[in-house]
Amino acid sequence: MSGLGARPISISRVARVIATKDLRIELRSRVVTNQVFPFAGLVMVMFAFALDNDAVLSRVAGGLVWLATLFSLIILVQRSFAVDSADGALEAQRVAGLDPAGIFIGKAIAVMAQLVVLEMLLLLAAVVLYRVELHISGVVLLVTCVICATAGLAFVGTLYGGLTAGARGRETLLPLLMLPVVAPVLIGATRATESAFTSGGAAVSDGWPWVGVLAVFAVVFAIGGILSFGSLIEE
Amino acid sequence: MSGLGARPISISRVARVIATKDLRIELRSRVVTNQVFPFAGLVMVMFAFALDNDAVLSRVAGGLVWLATLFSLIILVQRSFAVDSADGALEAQRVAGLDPAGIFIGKAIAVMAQLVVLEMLLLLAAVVLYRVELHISGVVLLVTCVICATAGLAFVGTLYGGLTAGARGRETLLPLLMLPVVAPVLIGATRATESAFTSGGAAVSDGWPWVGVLAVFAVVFAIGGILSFGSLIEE
Amino acid sequence: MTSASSTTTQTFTAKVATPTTRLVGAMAIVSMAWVVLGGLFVTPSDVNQGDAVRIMYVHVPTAWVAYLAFIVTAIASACWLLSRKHAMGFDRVAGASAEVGVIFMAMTLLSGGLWGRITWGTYWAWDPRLTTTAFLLVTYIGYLAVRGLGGSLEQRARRSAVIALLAVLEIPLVHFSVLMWRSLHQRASVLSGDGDIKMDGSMLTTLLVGVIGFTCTFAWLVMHRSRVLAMQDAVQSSQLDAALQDRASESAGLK
Amino acid sequence: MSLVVDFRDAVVVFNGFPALAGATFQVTRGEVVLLQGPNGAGKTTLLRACAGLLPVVRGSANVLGIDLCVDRQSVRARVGLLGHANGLFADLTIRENILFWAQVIGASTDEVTATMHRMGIDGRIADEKVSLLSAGQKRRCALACLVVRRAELWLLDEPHAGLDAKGRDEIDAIIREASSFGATVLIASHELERTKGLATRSVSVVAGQVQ
Amino acid sequence: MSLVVDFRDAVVVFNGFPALAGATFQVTRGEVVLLQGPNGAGKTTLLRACAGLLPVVRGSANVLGIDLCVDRQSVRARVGLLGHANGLFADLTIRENILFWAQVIGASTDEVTATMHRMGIDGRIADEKVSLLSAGQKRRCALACLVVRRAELWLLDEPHAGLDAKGRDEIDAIIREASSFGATVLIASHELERTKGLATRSVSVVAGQVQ
Ligand code: HEM
Ligand SMILES: Nc1ncnc2c1ncn2[C@@H]1O[C@H](COP(=O)(O)OP(=O)(O)OP(=O)(O)O)[C@@H](O)[C@H]1O
Ligand SMILES: Nc1ncnc2c1ncn2[C@@H]1O[C@H](COP(=O)(O)OP(=O)(O)OP(=O)(O)O)[C@@H](O)[C@H]1O
Ligand SMILES: [Mg+2]
Ligand SMILES: [Mg+2]
Repeated sequence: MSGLGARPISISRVARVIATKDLRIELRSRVVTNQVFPFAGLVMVMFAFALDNDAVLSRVAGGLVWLATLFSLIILVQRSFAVDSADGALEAQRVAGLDPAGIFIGKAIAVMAQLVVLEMLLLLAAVVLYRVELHISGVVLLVTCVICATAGLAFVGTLYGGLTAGARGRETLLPLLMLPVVAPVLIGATRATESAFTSGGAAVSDGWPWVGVLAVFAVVFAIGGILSFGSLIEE
Repeated sequence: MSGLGARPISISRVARVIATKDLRIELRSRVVTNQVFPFAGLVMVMFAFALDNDAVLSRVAGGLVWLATLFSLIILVQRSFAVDSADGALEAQRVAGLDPAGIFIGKAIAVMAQLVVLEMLLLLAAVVLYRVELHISGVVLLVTCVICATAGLAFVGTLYGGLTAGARGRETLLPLLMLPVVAPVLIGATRATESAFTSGGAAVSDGWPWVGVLAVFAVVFAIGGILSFGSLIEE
Repeated sequence: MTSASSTTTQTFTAKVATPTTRLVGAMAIVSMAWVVLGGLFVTPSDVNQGDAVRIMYVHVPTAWVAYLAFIVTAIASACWLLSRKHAMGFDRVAGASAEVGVIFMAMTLLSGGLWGRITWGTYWAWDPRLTTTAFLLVTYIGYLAVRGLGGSLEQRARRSAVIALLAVLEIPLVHFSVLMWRSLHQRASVLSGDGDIKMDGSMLTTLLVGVIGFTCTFAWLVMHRSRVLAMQDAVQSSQLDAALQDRASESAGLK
Repeated sequence: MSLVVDFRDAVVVFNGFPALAGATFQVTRGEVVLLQGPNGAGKTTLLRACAGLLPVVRGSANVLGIDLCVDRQSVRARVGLLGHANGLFADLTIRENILFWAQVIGASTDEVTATMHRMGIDGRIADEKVSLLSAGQKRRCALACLVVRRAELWLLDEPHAGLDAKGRDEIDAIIREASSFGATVLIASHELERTKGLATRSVSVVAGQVQ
Repeated sequence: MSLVVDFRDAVVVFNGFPALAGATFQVTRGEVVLLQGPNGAGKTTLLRACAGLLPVVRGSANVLGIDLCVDRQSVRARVGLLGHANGLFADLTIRENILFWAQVIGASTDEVTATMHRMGIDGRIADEKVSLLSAGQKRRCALACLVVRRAELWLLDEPHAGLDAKGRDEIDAIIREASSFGATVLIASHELERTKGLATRSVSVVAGQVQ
């Protein structure tokens, strides 16, 4: 030991270390690849099964992709915080004085990385399973939409995940709190995706305003999270 | 202390004590009433959003009710076992030599009780939100269907919940294992409910064979669980 | 330690190929060759489907052999549970058979998808047969995941045996799904139960040879795979010997 | 002299690591045996194996006359294990937790009340949710759950951890009493000064072997 | 003489129950103070309040010159808390856990290696997932995470629990060393014999008050 005292810790360093840690835990446990991905796939199949109507299906393919993403988001976020709060590690992070904004960004980045992979697979599944067609201008729209929507979802998820983490029995509060808030993302992303898929006669250009909404949403919750995450994870 | 040794413990006593304990924990924590119920409601609303079409909605109302039930079942079961395995209490039950069949029945009864309440609310919501019509012969069918389906779901959920409880990272295996297995329930209950709702021109009498399928399913998994639960919850 | 492990290796290299596996392998090769020739050149093309019908010679046998594989898994699991000594051989056969079954079921889906693209104009439809087939596949992927959960060999065997016995109940669901719902998919035309087969003679022969060929392939794969699994278990046990010695020397060092 | 625990070259493996590496270990009825040894030596593993929770893959293991290699179930109703974890239902109160075990076992409510008084967890905290208690209070509750079970073989993993001076005295008294009623007690502990006086015999566990 | 901890009539409430009921308590720089007292007295609550984790609703509380009634954040980077829970990531290895804290703080990899060696958690278990370790090994890992943080105020809640004889000696050495470097140490413990020699002073916590 050579002297005492805290060295200054930058937000970006905290974010990087936290994101690395979360992603490493996921890679180690393979929960997402082995279990959440198949779950999302199953959700898609279940919908199709329950709805049981081809014409309806291809019209709502976009909506189903994002609905499945949403359910998976809940699991992803719960897992992201369960990993921390299991043995008091979230508390350890708080007491270590890590900048909450850094924790927020780090965890959101980790969630985002996992979500993007998931969405890619789901969209692929939709194209194959629900028979949608995709043109090059649609792909550009789709990619932008996925990026904005994912960022928004990850920020909202991390924000509410932090709020509901830690205390017993709060986990199930997460969907209740989160689902209404992400409703705009669901709608926006669905409409944008439908435009990209040109389902129901929508034009690709119709999708861009929705992407704008998604971007605004993501920015709002990024800022909100950075400012308020500290107070949310306090007891 | 007056003498040592185990007194004989009957299965029904174990089942009763376990069911009481689980229901008491639920009543205490109010997780189900406050959070799973609204969640299920939200799922219904979300569907309406994603589908966005009145005619389609009332036709698929039955499917949506059971889909929402299914997702809630996953949460219910996860919670039912999380409560036990948090501090090694499931292990304590194993080491105390409680009859696994008793544990299985007890936990399944507790899940059943919660599910029935949930389904009543969802069906009510469907009647109100999706504007379906219901006649007296339909009500009889519906009640029988709910009872059989609920028993089947609770048994399957408890069976696979026990398998995936305890070890870290296994929780997310639950949906993967359970959803394909409960697919017949989803189909059967959906068809029976649609007959009860007489949606898409179905006759009420068409529903009864499906109820038979549901009953067989419940019996199979009740027996399977009673025989095998002990080996499933072993490490 | 090294001498012990080298002897185990020898014992197992000697066991890798036996006359039985060689025979089954040869039968598989011959009958598969017959199917390729018969399927591509001998049999006529269909009135409605044209040459697409040739996919059948892969599609139908893989589906039936996948069923067979899952049934074998269930039987082996039951044998494990019932056998007094809990012989691990049963468990290994169950595992190997499920692995091969999953591969075959995936081939059914794949070939069905391609066939559907040609005849129905789509890779996939929400048809009961197709959906239940997908569920069956997922169920057995779950079964394999359960096998991978860890724990002792005995625990692995016990847990997966229960799952296998429950999972096999889905097969009738897949088989009868075409009768239970309105369906795009072909109704049972060979295994229809009324004994009335509506198919050209050479087509039927080729199909049956296909079934034999895929069955032999299945048997060959399962035999080898369960031997590999046995070797894995043996390696594990010899690794345990080494680990035990390590710990013993650790304890001697601390004494 | 009847052997309650009889392990011979018993091996317990976790993912290929032999946490118990050929342990040979006998305990006769009524003994109070202290297991000592460094961290990671295998004390907890030994206790859990005795409770039938872990498969013994080599060697032989007999507990209360039952061969654990054949049947790990039937021994369980006769042993009581206090592990590192308390095994309590966090959402139930102290009273409800103890009553749960009492009901399962068929013990009377009086017995529950008496045990709670004895462990000093009556009064205000008796009806407090366990998740809200202090570490020592939780440990006391876990002990009370064990006491009402009246096992023949007690397996205590660091029973003193977290308890205050009075609690420590109480647990010593409980162990003495159990042993005087004919129960056998195994204690894994690092607090040798305290446990030495209590135990009739002490063995050390080192690197998965009992010496 | 600078006061590191200065509580005056501090009250901490959980759901209406005053776990700290007007505690008055001062500690000067470099002291090693032992907190003793019965279960549920409020020792853990006091330590957690010092770490800025709990709101002090009445009285005044100053730690390292910062008024906790005003700002509970900025004190945290300067204190290190070892609670009843270990605060480890169960899916990461020992090495990764310690590296996490080292990276966050900017400590070097050498320091991590040295600390791991010192705590006896190098070798085989260094790259083992924490969830697979024994209770004492986990505790050692938690201590190592604390050591690399080099806090000014150390708050140790039953640090000896679960550690074997060698581990106990090591932790005593660590505490002495920390104090010799100018750190202040508060230890809550029930193992009075062991801690008495270590502490410069001992106070008792009873029913939420410090005596
Ligand atoms: C992804 C799509 C498909 C899947 C998953 C699928 C699945 C299956 C399965 C599981 C069986 C075995 C049924 C049993 O005997 O129980 C089967 C049989 C069969 N399939 Fe498909 N199938 C697909 C597409 C198709 C298509 C497009 C056709 C032809 C137009 C077709 C024609 C047949 C025929 C003729 C049989 C034999 C039925 C009998 O004789 O019993 N399948 N399929
Ligand atoms: N589930 C597991 N998977 C892999 N290794 C394990 C598992 N459980 C225990 N071990 C290993 O087995 C060894 C013995 O563990 P055990 O918990 O029995 O030690 P212990 O003597 O109780 O130690 P302590 O005094 O620290 O409690 C340890 O090295 C530990 O890492
Ligand atoms: N979250 C909480 N909600 C309600 N009461 C609490 C909470 N946390 C602690 N208490 C109560 O506050 C009191 C003091 O608890 P604390 O954990 O500080 O005790 P302690 O001195 O550390 O005891 P131990 O020696 O058992 O660890 C206890 O009576 C406990 O029941
Ligand atoms: Mg231990
Ligand atoms: Mg405490």
